Amino acid sequence: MLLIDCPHCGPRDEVEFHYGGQAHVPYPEDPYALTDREWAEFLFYRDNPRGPFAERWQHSVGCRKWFNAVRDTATYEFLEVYPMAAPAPSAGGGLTGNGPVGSGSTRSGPVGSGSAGSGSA
Amino acid sequence: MHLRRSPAHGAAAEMAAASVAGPPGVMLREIAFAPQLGVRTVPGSASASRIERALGVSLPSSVGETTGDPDALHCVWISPDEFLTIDVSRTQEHGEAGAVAAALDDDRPGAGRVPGQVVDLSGNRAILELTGPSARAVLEKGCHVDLHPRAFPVGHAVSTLVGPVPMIVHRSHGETFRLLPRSSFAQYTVRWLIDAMLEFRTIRA
Amino acid sequence: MTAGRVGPDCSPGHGIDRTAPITVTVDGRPMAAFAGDTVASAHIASGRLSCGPSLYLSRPRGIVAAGVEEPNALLTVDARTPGGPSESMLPATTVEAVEGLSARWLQGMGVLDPLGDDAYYDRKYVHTDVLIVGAGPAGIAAAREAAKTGARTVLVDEQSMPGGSLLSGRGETVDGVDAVAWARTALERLTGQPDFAYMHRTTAIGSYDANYVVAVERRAADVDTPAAPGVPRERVWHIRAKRVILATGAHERPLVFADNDRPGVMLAGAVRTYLNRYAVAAGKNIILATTDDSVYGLLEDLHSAGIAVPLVVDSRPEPSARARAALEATGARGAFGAAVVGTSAGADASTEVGTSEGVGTSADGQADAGDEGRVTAVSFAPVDEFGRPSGDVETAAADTLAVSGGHSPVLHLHTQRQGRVHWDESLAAFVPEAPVAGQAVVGSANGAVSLGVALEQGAHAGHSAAAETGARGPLVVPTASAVAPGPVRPLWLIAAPHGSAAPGSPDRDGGPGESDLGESAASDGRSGVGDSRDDRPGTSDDEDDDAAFAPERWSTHFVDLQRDQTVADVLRAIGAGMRSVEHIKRYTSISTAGDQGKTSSVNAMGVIASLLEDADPASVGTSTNRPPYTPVAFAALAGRRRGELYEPARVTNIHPWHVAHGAEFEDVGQWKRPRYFPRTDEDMDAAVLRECAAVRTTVGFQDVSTLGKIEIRGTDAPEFLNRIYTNGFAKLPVGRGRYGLMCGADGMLFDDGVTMRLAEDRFLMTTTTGGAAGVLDWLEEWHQTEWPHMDVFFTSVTEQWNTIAVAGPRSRDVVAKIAPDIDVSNEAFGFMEFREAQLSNGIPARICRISFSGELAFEVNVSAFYGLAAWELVAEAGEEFDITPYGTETMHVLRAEKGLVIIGQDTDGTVTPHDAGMGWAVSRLKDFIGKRSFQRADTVRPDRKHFVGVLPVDGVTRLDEGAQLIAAGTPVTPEAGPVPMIGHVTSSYVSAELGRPFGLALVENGFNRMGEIVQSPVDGTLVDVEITSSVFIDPEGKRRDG
Amino acid sequence: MADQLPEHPAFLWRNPDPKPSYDAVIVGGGGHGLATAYYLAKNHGMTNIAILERGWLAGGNMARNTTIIRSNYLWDESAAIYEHSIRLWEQLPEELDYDFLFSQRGVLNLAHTLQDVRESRRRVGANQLNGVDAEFLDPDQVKEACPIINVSDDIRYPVMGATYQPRAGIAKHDHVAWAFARAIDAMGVDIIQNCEVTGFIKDGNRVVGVETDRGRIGAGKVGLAAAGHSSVLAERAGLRLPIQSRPLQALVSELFEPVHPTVVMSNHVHVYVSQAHKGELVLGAGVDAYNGYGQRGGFHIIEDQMAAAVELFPIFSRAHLLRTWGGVVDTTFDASPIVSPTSIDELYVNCGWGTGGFKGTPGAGYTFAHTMATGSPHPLNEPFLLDRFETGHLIDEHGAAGVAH
Ligand SMILES: Cc1cc2nc3c(=O)[nH]c(=O)nc-3n(C[C@H](O)[C@H](O)[C@H](O)COP(=O)(O)OP(=O)(O)OC[C@H]3O[C@@H](n4cnc5c(N)ncnc54)[C@H](O)[C@@H]3O)c2cc1C
Ligand SMILES: NC(=O)c1ccc[n+]([C@@H]2O[C@H](COP(=O)([O-])OP(=O)(O)OC[C@H]3O[C@@H](n4cnc5c(N)ncnc54)[C@H](O)[C@@H]3O)[C@@H](O)[C@H]2O)c1
Ligand SMILES: Cc1cc2nc3c(=O)[nH]c(=O)nc-3n(C[C@H](O)[C@H](O)[C@H](O)COP(=O)(O)O)c2cc1C
Ligand SMILES: [Zn+2]
Repeated sequence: MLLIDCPHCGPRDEVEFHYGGQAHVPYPEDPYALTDREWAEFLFYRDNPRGPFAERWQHSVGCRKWFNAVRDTATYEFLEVYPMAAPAPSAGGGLTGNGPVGSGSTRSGPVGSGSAGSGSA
Repeated sequence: MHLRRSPAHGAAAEMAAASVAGPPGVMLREIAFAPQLGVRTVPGSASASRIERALGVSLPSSVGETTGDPDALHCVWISPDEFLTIDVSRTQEHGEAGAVAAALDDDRPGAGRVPGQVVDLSGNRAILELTGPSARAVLEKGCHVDLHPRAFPVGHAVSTLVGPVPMIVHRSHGETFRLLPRSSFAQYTVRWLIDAMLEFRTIRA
Repeated sequence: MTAGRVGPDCSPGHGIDRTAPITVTVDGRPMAAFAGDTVASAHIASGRLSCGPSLYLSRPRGIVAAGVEEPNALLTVDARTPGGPSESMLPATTVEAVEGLSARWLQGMGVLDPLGDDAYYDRKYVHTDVLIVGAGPAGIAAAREAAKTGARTVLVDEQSMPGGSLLSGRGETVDGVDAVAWARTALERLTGQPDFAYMHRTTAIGSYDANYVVAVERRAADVDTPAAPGVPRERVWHIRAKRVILATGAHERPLVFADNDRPGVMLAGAVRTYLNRYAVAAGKNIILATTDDSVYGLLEDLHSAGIAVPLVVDSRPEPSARARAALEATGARGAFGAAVVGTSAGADASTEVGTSEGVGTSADGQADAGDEGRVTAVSFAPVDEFGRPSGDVETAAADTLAVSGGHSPVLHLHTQRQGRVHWDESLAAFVPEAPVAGQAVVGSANGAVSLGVALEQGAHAGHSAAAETGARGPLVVPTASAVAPGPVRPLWLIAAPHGSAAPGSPDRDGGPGESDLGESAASDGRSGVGDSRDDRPGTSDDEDDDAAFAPERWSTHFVDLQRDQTVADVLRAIGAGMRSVEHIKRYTSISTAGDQGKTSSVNAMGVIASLLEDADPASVGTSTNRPPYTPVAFAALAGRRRGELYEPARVTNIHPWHVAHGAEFEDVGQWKRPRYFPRTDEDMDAAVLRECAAVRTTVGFQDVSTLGKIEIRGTDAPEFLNRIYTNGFAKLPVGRGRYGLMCGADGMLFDDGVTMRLAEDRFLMTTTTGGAAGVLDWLEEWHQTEWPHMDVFFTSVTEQWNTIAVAGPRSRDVVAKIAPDIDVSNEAFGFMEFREAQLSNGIPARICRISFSGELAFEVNVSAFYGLAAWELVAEAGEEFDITPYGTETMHVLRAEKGLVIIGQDTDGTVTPHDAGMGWAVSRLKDFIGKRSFQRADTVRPDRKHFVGVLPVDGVTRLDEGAQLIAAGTPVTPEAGPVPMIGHVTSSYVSAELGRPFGLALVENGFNRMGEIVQSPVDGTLVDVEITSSVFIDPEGKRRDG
Repeated sequence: MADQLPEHPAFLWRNPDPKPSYDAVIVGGGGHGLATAYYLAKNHGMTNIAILERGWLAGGNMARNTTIIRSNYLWDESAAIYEHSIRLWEQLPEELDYDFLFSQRGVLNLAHTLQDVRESRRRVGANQLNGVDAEFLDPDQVKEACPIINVSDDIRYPVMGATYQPRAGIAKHDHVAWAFARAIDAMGVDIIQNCEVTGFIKDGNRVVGVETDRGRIGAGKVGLAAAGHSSVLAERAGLRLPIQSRPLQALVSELFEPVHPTVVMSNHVHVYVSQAHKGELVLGAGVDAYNGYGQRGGFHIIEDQMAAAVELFPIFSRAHLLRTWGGVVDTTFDASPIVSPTSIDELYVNCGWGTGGFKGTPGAGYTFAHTMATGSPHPLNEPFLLDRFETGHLIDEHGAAGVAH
């Protein structure tokens, strides 16, 4: 049960939140200027690092606000939590990989916002 | 009046029967038909001050905070731009949101329309009241938020989960918690609470 | 002196109440016990040690331990309440004895009771400043220091009473008073404090991120009393702590020698616990075997209880000061630099030696019926500097062999949080490398071997933990007489006394070491199978070695008693090529049983290291501790999530009416929606036909309150909706509504609904029932994360309104009656318009002209308080038109006749608006979410699956929803390879209006197949199906206006 | 007295040091890497190959999965590859001469809502036409197939039916890995453990070797079969994959005498369960919500799973939870795998099997070996290339994979 420090409500248990995948992935300025490959990148390709990862969370049963966090995907430790509008912290180094870094204008692909269902086996 | 049905309507008798008086008591009842307004605005903005003027109560400024009178009109912080006002001293009337909403649409010269939203939500959430020395213990069976008086003093309110149900939990008085689930969850919430209260009935017996 | 219960003069009996005698029964044999006993202590008190035989080898086994680490003694405890379930796989050492309890020994495998479990279980979420796990001296000292500062403090301990290892000892003092009394008093004092809680019988089973500890509390000693209603049998605590202190103690390890599994071979600490806590002597003639100083307290205690201890076998070459003193005081013989090399059982052995009659052997020397195979004699021999037996083997009679192979700190909760451990050579134990952030590990768990150090560590940790949460108080460290512990000399593997070399000795050439493997691999990287087979231990050119590693010589050296695995099994795994402890664990199953290796895992590492000639157990790697620390019943974890509380059922305010009128319900998301309203003797088909006919010919009404409703306000609201919906909303006139489609960014349909414009800057959006929450989230997500500058707010009003659909040719009459103020004529009240109205009974309402059936229809929205009253009003007003309530099934049929999609039924996340035949609702002019995806190669394919109608040609067959479709003439021979499918039926009904079954389908290139006959395999035959338009009735839409 | 599992062979594999170069290197010694090596050797005659495994062999998801094997997938492309896989499973015990306890005890996928029923019937229909054994059972038939299921209709989500695939079942995961390992070792493949690939050596756009923590190893071809870690590896080659790695948990009970004759899966209440050969109940549940490589997840997921298990199987009430653990699963947007060449020459990926790749082990190995050996996909994995994300021709198996629409 992660403890997630909502920038508005303070630390709350993971069950109150909704995960939104990689942060800082803006909706393309002009989708029609993109090749199918580039559009596919926007839709389906997200960074997936082992280590610090800038990602989006929504405090879904609390204030319903989206915010960003840098979390270590190996240790699960939250390194930073910051509002949607703030730029990616430099602290994480290569944390956003080759994803486009926007000015707080972010967008998750369907992967990020897909609900976690049951394992299938 | 007889036309109205509150969300926990059918459960009143069960709630009364499940209630336990005296230490380690806990009682459950519904507060029916209280007017509730959903308010969307950013405190400090022109919209907010118009709303505050129209409401007659200021908007809380941070998580947990409530303003106003818990026994009459009060306002719960939900998010930096979302609030819920509740007046437990009255019964909702038609057009409940009208006057306050109108403040946003003010078309008098020099006023003008401002952003924001005010909506009548009186039927949207049930208001259940859990009272007594064991009220906190009952809620702790499903509430992830710290309810210790140091962390959750009188007047504190948050949106969280109780069991599987999202709701607002408001400590209106020392041993009194108001629970505001969406109306469709009222029946389940009542069942859940009655079940959680069973232990205290047993202890007394 | 007899084995069994001893008197108060011989034992403090810290844990039992001699004034409260009870009787428990095991395998039908009644045993006298006292309150405070466990079934294990009662069993030993009754003169026996034996439990069920071993899992696979059926070897006789006895009780080994006195706590959760017990590997052998597993019970099924019979139901305590009539009709209740039994519970299996409970260690006898943890089952508290209560009056009337009846249990049976198991052979390592449980039996599930088919009765299920009606007992009550629940859960608590609590927060604390400081959580301390373990109420031994270290934990109590920590709790004292933390609690006195006023910091919120919780102390949990799995045992029924505080004191931890203190209960096993005697004569120790803390701050000058008896240590057990000190523990009790300390807790009594704390218990008065408002923010302190001591929870006994509470096991911390798992430690999770950010100091989230899950603990299971067992309510009472009684494993299954008829609990009063609402009082849980077990309660699962979810504890979020600012600071965690682990004072979980240590588990003693057995020794690995031949026949080390006989009944009577017990952990020395357990023998001591039975003696001092339960006043039970495990035997009459007890030999001790050890690798450190820890058994000498036991020696003294046994001696003063009058129990014979002829011999202590100690691996260390020289007696420590402690050992010397104890041996002198008790007169026991000390064999130093020696190890036990085997045990034997039976009359022959017991005749050999013996000042005393063996216990478990009756006076005539015959084994007691209950204790077959019990130890009667112990063989021991000197060991050389490598731990190999090297000298004459001596044999001594004993009925009990109390062994101590060292202590393993209990670090499960530490490592579950990825806390590191390292091998401490001087302790021969894994100890924490450093505590996890926000935690401390103290006492034996942290390698403290003396009471004084444990107290000191505990007190300091409690003090600083509180201080770190902002609570301060003076630090007081309890004192105890300090005894400097002597050295430790671990023994991992003790060869049987055949006079041959022990494994692991460095002077042995060609052994199975890693270095040899490295060499052979390096010299010939592609060495064949044959070569590496030689790397197996036991195969080398040294004949002695061969013999030394012959598996049969190691087949009674048990490493894991519960899984019946021996050194021979480990040898075999290594021989197979396995080097990692993880592989050997899985090959042998060592440490995977109910005890999860509490007594076996470090020994297994030691054995592996010895066989591989590694220096210490750490070099073979540790295996992972996983929650739970001790097993937990599924039902306890399910808690109150059973039956009607399993998951919320959401209902509308009108629900009671539906129930009263016999509705059958359908689950839609969490909602309960009426599916149909059968009359007496009607089945679903009949009811639905009747309901459909009512709507098509007169009037019906449905509770559609569950549809999502979102109120939207803002100057940018029109533009926002334009981006969200595939069709345009900016130009929608005030006072009107429009049907809209939503797609994901991938261009696939995910929701639909009608949105009405209430004012220039206000809209009311409706969504599907199941999609309501998702759509609100979708709007918020795009607004907050992508377009925060837009002036628009969203508020869910789903539950603020109850909505009643009134549909059918006579719906206008009904609405006219209930809303006399408004002109409901077609001219005055157009399709997709709405009116504010007051109902005839005074209820304010908003009435819309919306149709999901193709018929003239209205939706009446009232504030939820009035939902039921409005519904009853409609019912009453409609009576003269024979108004009929209908459910979702009828609604589905009606809309299907009109060819309207149900998102999620007729679509599956792979359907675009064009595929669904709704290209008309896709704007060419503006951009919207998903539009770009329509340009992808796969979405521009002309032969995608299209939404069409299907009519079974025979006019009578109703296809299954989900039925597949194939082109006519396709041979159906799946044996010969996949049969190409062209689509499937998404919806299928019998239509009252059409007088026949019909359906909807997604069919490859369907729009270009109109009139084509395709086939559907139904129960082994092929049914001809015609592809048609999806609109079956009133294609011109004339009925809509009545 | 309980029966012990069949004894393992006395010899499994060598522990060689890496050679300077191989014709092909497979990164990842899980089931898929092992099976790939096997079919490279068996079908394509390539034996001068190595498997590089950073930890202990098959210690990743292969060690952690609930071992369910079935092929009753919805779409033709999936049914084809998974059914091929089952057919390989059916012959492997003999072919590998290893009794890895492949037990075709059948799998029930429960339906709890009307929509579940529709989807189940759709899937059964498709399966039958695709040559996959499948039938739809009503609640009484469900009860017959698995008598311990609660099919009463007064529970919150009553069982409304189920799909049943009789040829589906389970196998003992570790033994499967060891069976492959023994076979490839005997064929001369080097299994190199404790050897982490840290980078790729390229000549222009062609991969020619890998960097490892045990030095550089040359390779004519490199195949990634690193499951949960594919993205991390691919990034080192400058390649981005449409994969998100998530924790998936599972658990076992203590040993109990056999009560559960088949395999039961319920997507709706999120639990699946079988009883393994030794006697432990093996249960799996939902994926944790966030990306994570920690091989662990939250306890609330376990509790949800326990609640669902007890609702469906009252007999499990007093079964004891013995151990919980997690793996790292590589999820894709359409819940279908990727078995594909990449934009880098001679670098191939096999990933995205998510929560269901154990059953695909032989099928993945078979097709991936073909792809690596020939440079182009086998018809069975043709639909599972990376380009589908570009064209939009996804194979959306969320229904079958368990994410409800
Ligand atoms: C809890 C759980 C339950 C599951 N249940 C089922 C089920 O019932 N049925 C089913 O079909 N599937 C199931 N799965 C999915 C299945 O386990 C996986 O899809 C499958 O195991 C993946 O293939 P693999 O065996 O090759 O992966 P893995 O065993 O994970 O192999 C990948 C290997 O790559 C190694 N590696 C990673 N990085 C490097 C590097 N840099 N260098 C060298 N080596 C590296 C890893 O150490 C690992 O050993 C389940 C998964 C989990 C976690
Ligand atoms: N090597 C040795 O010589 C040796 C060995 C053992 C004990 N000791 C002595 O033992 C004492 C150590 O005291 P201590 O306080 O560190 O340990 P302790 O063993 O006295 O107390 C630990 C307590 O924690 C409980 N516990 C363990 N795990 C738990 C869990 N997950 N949940 C709930 N309860 C749990 C145990 O049941 C026990 O009551 C000292 O006096 C020391 O000298 C010495
Ligand atoms: C099908 C299956 C059955 C298992 N049975 C047991 C078992 O009986 N006892 C046990 O301790 N672990 C069992 N495990 C779990 C493993 O011990 C271990 O937790 C898993 O391989 C993950 O490794 P880790 O926990 O060491 O990270 C089983 C795992 C699987 C996949
Ligand atoms: Zn918040």
